[in-house]
Amino acid sequence: MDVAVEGRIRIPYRWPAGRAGGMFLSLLASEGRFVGSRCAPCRRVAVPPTSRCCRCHVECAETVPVGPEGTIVTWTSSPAGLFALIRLDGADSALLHRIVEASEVRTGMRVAAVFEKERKGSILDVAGFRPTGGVR
Amino acid sequence: MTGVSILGAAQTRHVGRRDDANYMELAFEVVEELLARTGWTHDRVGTVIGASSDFWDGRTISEIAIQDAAGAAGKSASKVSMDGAFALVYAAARIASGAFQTCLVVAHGKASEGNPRKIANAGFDPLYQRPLGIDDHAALGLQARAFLEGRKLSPSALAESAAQSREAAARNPNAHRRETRHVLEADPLHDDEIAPDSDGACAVLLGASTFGGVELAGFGCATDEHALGARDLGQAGVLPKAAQEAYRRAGLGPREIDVAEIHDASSAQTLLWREGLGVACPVNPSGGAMGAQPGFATGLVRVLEAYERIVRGEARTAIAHGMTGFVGQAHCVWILRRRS
Amino acid sequence: MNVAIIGSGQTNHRSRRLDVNAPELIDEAVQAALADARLAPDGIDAIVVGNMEHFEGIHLSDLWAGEGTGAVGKPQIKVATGGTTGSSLAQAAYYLVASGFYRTVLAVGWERLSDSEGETTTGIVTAFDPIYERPTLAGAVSGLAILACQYQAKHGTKPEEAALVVVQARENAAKNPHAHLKQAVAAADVVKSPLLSSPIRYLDMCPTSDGACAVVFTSDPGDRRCAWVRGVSSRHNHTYLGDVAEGAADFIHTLQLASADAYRQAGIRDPRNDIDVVEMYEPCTWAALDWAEAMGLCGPGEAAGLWASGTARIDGGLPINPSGGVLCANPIGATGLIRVAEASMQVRGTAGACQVADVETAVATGFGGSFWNEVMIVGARKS
Amino acid sequence: MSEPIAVRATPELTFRYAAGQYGSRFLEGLREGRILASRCPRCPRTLVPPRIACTHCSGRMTEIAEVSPCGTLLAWTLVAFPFLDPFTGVQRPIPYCYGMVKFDGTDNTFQYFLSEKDPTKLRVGQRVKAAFREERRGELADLLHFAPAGD
Repeated sequence: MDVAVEGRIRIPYRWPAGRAGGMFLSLLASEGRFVGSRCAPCRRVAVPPTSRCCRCHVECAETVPVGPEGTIVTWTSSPAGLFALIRLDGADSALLHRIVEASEVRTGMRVAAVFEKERKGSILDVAGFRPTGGVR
Repeated sequence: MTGVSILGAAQTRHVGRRDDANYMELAFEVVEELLARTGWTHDRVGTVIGASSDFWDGRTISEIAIQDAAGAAGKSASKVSMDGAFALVYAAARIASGAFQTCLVVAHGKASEGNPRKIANAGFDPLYQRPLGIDDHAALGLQARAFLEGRKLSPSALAESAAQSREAAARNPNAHRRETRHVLEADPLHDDEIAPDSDGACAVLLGASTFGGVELAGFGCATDEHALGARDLGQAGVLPKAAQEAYRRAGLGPREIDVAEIHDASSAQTLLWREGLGVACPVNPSGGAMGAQPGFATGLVRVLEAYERIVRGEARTAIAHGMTGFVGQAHCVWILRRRS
Repeated sequence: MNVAIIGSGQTNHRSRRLDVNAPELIDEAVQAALADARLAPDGIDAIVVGNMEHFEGIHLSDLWAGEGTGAVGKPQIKVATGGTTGSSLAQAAYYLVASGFYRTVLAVGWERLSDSEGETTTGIVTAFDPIYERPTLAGAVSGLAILACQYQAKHGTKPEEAALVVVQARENAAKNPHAHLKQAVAAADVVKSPLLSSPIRYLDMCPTSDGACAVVFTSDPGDRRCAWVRGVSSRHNHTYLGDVAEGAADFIHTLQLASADAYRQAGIRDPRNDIDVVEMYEPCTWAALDWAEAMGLCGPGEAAGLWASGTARIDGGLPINPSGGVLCANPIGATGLIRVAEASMQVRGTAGACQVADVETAVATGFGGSFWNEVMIVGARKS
Repeated sequence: MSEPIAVRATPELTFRYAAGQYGSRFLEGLREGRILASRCPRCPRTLVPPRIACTHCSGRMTEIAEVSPCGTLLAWTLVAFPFLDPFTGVQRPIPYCYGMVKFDGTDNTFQYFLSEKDPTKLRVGQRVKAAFREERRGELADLLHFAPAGD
């Protein structure tokens, strides 16, 4: 007979958001707005911001406001949820989030962030993105 | 040229659940078969490299489980915590450095012991993506849609590609047999267009080229940004870069490759990675990862399949591809060549 | 061997670095290593990176780390072997360069043990068999306690003698800007500190730290001040702890075997005299005693004398852990690489206040997994 | 200043660890109150718990044999510090004592709880015997501990 033993790994974790992430999440919580980081050499705006450009490996000194609206780049509906990659206005990279309050989803759809009333400095301070009716 | 060859290889049959074997037994199965096939013995194997995932195994330092099975106790050994194709780079380097004549590479994966979607969730950006509940299937869905729409293809392209993989896997006695349904799993991907969660292991014996065997002509690796959204998921990302390095090292071009074995976690990836490698040859006659996906052994199984095709005389040159990261954030490309 | 270390960088290791995320922490060490090696990021051809995923609870941490390691667009291989992760990274970087596959390879090890809020033992328990060993094991602490129990039974060494290892480590750490624990302790403090797992007490054991380390290996050092790799060895061990303990028929003293192999490569015949400084991976005081003997630095049962006599001091006859060692800083995935970095700094003459005079040959060790060990020897001369 | 922003999570990963062919036999043996070992007739080696790979030759261990529940204590420790048990997510009860015991007729040691909680009363070479619980279910906990043996 094949015996199996039930086991578990349960450990509490705390992951600091760091310099760039701390700024991003605190602005999300306190002002309900999004920012990205711009790399001076490649001009690319990354959202969420990074302290160092992943491509050029130089420090990102410039913070730029982005969003709060954006365009759906691609999306999926799966047992885990309805997700989309959203290019916020002014950003070069796309932000992953959930799509809410939508009867249908299409690539190119314009969406806007739906903020939670009580925010505490988490990506979940945004309940999701809802379609605004526009298409790009 | 790497100066290193494959002297032998073995894999398990890949299945959905191996309740009858723990990790030591799974690894033992392939090592015992490899030694029996090649006539090599543990005392002639110089060094051992494992490839396994501490998260999928539910075990920190997951290679501890296979030390005795791989004959690693008392030897110089190490572990690559990535797909086995990357472990092969380290193994080949140990031989090419002149420090060792032979290296046994053992990769294993058992999806059945844990909860694959929950474990996959732990592999996404912990600050911004993991809290949303994303998993590997959803990420593959995002990628498949970006791929289809970027090329103005209809979803039937995914179904056709999956059907081809299924036919090939049906001819492969080691492929994972499973019930699939053509129902949407991660739109636009259907259940049967996503690679299975499999249990299995693979072992490859490398040796200095003076031992003969099938030549490891070249390899290339490249890493991409981790975050979903950092790049256009519908494009092959850094795969062409890894492939170029492999072609350069091998002194071969994509048109000179006879067969390719690629790590495709979805039927969109079968098409996308083929494009990224730039090959026009038959792809995944084994069924590929779409036929069996035993964790970090998946890419090493691709190497084994490429190797066996050359040994059987069905190909003179072959590409084997492995990846780490569910949408291909790190790629490793190997080129194998029959000795003239 | 034609591989040299041309630079290294470390964070200032602390119990908690809540101001940075993992990539930013790694970045501090990587930038320091690049500056030390006088290299721009494009001077790195490949990266080896490592940490232990369950300590932070982050799977595929190598990919997340990319922002800090500079891996994007480059080959990056993740090596993770438990406590030895850092020494395994050094070895992987060495082989990748020695093979001719890459000219210059950056090894990056890191850990943020504060991410699990000090519950490192919980993660380490999961390294061992889920059915037979996890119910009894209390991580590295109790695993090493078994070794300490046997050492004590064999040699009759007293706790206050073993305590001298950490007394000296703290003295050295006070001179090292990167060290985590620098407060002086006396042997009397050690033997009165809370019992963790007999005979190991709180001050006998290494801390849990947040930190990162990066080391540059190359086959083309140019005119840079470098430490040449002279010996590389590793010996692994069995799957079950019951086979690893002394008294089992197939007991392997992995450090003894790995040191002997590395000494042979480096031409070391008399380790006590041919080695100028040792950076040993000593996770607890008792282990340092057993391992000094395994490395042939003294005879059986004589190790406590190395510390009692002052031989192991920075200005002694055979300095051991002038950096303060693992007892004073332990960001696990970096810890073994820090030993290699410190050994190379001793050879390159860049160890500051911890510098030992006239170092020709330095030995770094790594300990981890099911009691396996790794050794790297670096020297001022190529051969 | 307040603590910098961080994401907190307590992922709970559940696993069904296979005992394997040899381990399943061992756990079945415990149910019957027996200690089973695997044997490699070539080396020769007799090892507890039974497993497929011999620690000496790495070859297949081909026999399963019952060994004596009596053995010799080679090392021990009293665990006295608090830590979270990964299986439960809460602190493991302390203090407890475990040791490495060489069962008579075997070639390795087995790690398990000791009934004696005072380490000063333990010595290397001490004789001990495995005690089983009354109602056994084919799991490791069927083994209560090693208790001092008179012989």
